[in-house]
Amino acid sequence: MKPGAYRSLGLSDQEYRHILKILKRKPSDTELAMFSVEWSEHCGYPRSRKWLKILPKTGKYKTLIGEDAGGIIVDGLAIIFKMESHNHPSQVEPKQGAATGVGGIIRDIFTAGARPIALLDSLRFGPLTQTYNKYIFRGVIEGIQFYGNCVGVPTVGGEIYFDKSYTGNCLVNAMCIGIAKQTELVRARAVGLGNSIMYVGSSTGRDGIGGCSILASHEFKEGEEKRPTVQIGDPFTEKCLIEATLEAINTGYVAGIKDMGAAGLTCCTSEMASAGNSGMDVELQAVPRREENMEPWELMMSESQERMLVCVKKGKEEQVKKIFLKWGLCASVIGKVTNDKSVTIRDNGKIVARIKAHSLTRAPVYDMPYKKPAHLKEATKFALKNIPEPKDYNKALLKLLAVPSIANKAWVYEQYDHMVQVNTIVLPGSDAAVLRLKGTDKAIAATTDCNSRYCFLDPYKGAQIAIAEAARNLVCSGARPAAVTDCLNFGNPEKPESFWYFKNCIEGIRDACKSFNVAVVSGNVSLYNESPQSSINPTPTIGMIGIVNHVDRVCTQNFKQSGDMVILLGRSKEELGASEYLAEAHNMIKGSVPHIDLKLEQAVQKAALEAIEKGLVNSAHDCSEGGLAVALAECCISNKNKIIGANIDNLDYNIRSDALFFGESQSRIIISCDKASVEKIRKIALKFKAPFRVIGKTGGQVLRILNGAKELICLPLEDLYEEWGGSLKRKIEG
Amino acid sequence: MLRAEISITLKRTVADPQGLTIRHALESLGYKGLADVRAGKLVVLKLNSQNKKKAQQEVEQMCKKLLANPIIEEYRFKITEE
Amino acid sequence: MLRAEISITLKRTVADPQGLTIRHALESLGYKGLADVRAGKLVVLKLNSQNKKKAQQEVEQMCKKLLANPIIEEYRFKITEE
Amino acid sequence: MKFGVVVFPGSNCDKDCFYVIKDVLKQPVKYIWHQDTELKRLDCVILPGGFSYGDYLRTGAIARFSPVMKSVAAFAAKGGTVIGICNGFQILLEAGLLPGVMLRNAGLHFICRHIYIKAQNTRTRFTNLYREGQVLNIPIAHNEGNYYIDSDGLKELKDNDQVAFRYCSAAGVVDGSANPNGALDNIAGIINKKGNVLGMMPHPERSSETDLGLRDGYFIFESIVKWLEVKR
Ligand SMILES: Nc1ncnc2c1ncn2[C@@H]1O[C@H](COP(=O)(O)OP(=O)(O)O)[C@@H](O)[C@H]1O
Ligand SMILES: [Mg+2]
Repeated sequence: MKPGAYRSLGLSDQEYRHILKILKRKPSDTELAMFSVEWSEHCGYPRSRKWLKILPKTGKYKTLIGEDAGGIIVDGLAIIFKMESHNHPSQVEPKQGAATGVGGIIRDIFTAGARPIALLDSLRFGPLTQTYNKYIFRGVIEGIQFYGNCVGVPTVGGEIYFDKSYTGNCLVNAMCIGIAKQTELVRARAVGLGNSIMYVGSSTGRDGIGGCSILASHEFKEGEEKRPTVQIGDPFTEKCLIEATLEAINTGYVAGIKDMGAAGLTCCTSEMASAGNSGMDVELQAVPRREENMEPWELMMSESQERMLVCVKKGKEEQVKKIFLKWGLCASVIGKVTNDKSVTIRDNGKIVARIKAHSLTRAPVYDMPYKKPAHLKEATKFALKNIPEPKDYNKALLKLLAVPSIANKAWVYEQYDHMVQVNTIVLPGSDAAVLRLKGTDKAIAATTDCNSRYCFLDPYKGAQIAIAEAARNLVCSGARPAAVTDCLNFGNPEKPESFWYFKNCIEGIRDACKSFNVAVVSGNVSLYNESPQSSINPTPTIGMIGIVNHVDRVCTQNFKQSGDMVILLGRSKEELGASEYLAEAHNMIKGSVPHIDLKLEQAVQKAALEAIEKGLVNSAHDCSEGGLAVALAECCISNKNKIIGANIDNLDYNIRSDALFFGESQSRIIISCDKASVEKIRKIALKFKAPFRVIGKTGGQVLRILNGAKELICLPLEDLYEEWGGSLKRKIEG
Repeated sequence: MLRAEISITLKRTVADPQGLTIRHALESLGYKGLADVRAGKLVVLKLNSQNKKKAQQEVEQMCKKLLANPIIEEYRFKITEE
Repeated sequence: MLRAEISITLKRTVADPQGLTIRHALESLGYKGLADVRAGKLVVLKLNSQNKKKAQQEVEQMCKKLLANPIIEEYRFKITEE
Repeated sequence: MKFGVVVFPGSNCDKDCFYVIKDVLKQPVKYIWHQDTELKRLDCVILPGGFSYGDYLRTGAIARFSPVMKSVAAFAAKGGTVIGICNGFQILLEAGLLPGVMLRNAGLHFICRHIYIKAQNTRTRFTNLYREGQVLNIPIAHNEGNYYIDSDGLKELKDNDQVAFRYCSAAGVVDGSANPNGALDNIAGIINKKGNVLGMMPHPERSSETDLGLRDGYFIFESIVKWLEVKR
């Protein structure tokens, strides 16, 4: 490498001086490369770590915080989960970028010894009106289905939003959930002096060299020259790697194991040694490779996919190796565990790098300056009185149902195998997916949520709402909110304004999690999400899992039968700020976000959950984007084989009808139940002080909504379904 | 009428899992002496045109814009009279 | 070293929706005058061998046995020195 | 009676089939690694769904050369019961144990959802518990389920009553609008001439427990058990 190369590797002059101080000499090419990736935001979190520390690590369930993923313990069963971003690679090569994102997060789960049982994906794109956004959207979906379907892990949920702030910088956040007996878990550590370090999986090529530091830590400009190579995902090899790894762990001969994700060998060697408080001596000649004459630093930086590093108990190498060979994978002992706390990398015996593991993994921590953006003053200025009410509420509702962010997502999730492993009892299309835990009568519910428009206008409240809504979705499925993973997608942290967003979102997550008493067990940070036009909306994606205590008490969102009573738990306020309706009908991203009162939220959720668990509820659906009217429509039509109308004639709040129908007041759940259950549910609501109101009745072939005595909405279910059900397909294929 | 045969393959530096899998399959069928196997895509166009020169440029454009992603793929094409 | 480039395409008698989709995509990008678009597969082999004749027969077999399905696909290949 | 579930590299419904046979059907079952060739003492061999060898090149094209497939062919030739589900069906086609081929879905998308199929021939060891013409609600999950065979082949299938299942509407109408993937003549599953080998695209193992909604697919497995019992 030429002098000053460290800059092109993303290291600052200051960081370079720091490295000289640590080594007390000039770094070799390999050492420089290793520092550059380990200290990049992607691996070392230098700019975000200080703030990640404030997230609660304990909650109502016993937590496990691992090196890669984290999880909770339920009846001796470990539920491991994590979310990770693959934004920049997906923007560069949508299909392979998304595919390798899925592959990476799956490895984070089974590297802990847990069998992956579900995937979710939280996606954000620019508007589909632009051809290039369409191309990225199609490519990303293609990549997720290509990888997820083949690897045999059901993709059971997720979310998709469209907003112009994501034009030129899409977001692809993938979440994976795995389960294991608590006793089967392994750590990503190199322990046991003299134990062997074994490389397993695919061979190494020059894939994505420097991708980790350069790709993930620099704003991506269209047509930028320093374009990194994107990796190709190989779900077939990953599937074999899952089986081989779990089989190997089962032998008890695996002392530690870690997946080679970002920064491949560098990340694995240094982080495993550091976590094990040990050292490692590795010979690069033993690394299986795909290409000729690769430089040592290339081998250390390569991000070739589907590889793991295993710490194997001394003397058991052959037994472990046999398993990987049986599955058609590479397996090669490349080194030993030492006790000198250093990572020593050799090429033909010659030392090419020797660095204290801790100095690599303990990246410098920067205290980034933050400043409230000036534009917020203007953006939050908003007077409802200046907004004309719609003349035709039917039109307004139909239009809102067709908005891609609200419309039916079946076009996407029907391309995902969401049933393999025969655990999915609530399929995509309801508030949260539910998976049974075979051999128990419990089930897991999972969801991802984040309204980035809220976070843009008020990051603290926006993040709290993301947590509240995720919990609400779980409750509507009959689950108790249990624990959180997050994926923090933000713009360039060197801009005080975008760091202000980062800080406030994290504080919002912290406070909301504390009030729900749920821990953040894992997560991931993606900064520098900027397109040539702008930085993205702050997007702290929340992944939350919940526990259903009795499989047969699971609940879904669609009305089940005519003649049921429709109940609204929660309060509707005169709020239109930050709503989808305001953006759609008035082209305004303005106003203050809906008020969120976490006490009220919990009251509503506790009431709904108890009613569901007592078997009193036939359907439950939360109100989110599009407000009450959209939520009611979804209750009517979201099971296309059984659409059921409703007559909502008892809604007299004295607030404007547009706010009542389309406003996004928080902490509201729509329930349907048999007439006979109404009083029981009322009592439960009373007990928790949750606002309760019978607002109508199911049945008929139309959705009819009155405000006071005025009938404002009356639409045939077919029309509702046509707009909502067909919209996405029309906008993509049409 | 012109016929354009476009071959799209992954760049040398990019892993080709499919090619590798095909290679193993061929080897297990007893075919030795394979130095390399790469898989790719083929697109065959028929163009109502006589102007080979113009076709050259058009097909070049098609590859750049739609058929191949220059970040991972490379393409070659051959245009012949029909 | 020999290089075998094998093109595998669907028989005329078999519908090729992929080719059709590519065609529509190209047309929507404004490319007129497409008489036909067919999509296919490409397999490129490198053989450690000088014996072109033997290679011919081997590759022929590979196609018959594994690479193409005679019910729906047809294949052509070209062997060149490297 | 003993079931065997073959495991190819890339199979991903092997565990599901194993689970349903063992815990729902309550019959003895074992895994068969694709390199094993020992099928003795088995009554029924299941080729499960998934992506054997990643479906690279062509679905089932590589798996059919696995050592176990020679034994499966011999097993079938001796009248042994073989069922291929989804990728298993595709492998049976490539191996020539069933006629025809699978093309990519007409819509060029992977499709995962519940669809309806009609039991065409209920006089087989796989379908004897269904009523003639019974409509089953059952999931599909595939990219290549677009069954194709030339006209002579199709005629032969029909003449020999080899079409086991066809895609249809909830009401049992077999037509284009009920065809999810473009399969010729709405064919969702076929048997061989001797009637001891079944290939089908839908997933009966995903439709075998009330926990997961319907269990319309379960009776395929139970039919096999009943048939074997009667035979004894
Ligand atoms: N925003 C976050 N909140 C909580 N934990 C986080 C967050 N970001 C990263 N972590 C944790 O830091 C560790 C390293 O994260 P990461 O580098 O993304 O994992 P990996 O090494 O698999 O890429 C993991 O345990 C991860 O869960
Ligand atoms: Mg990772």
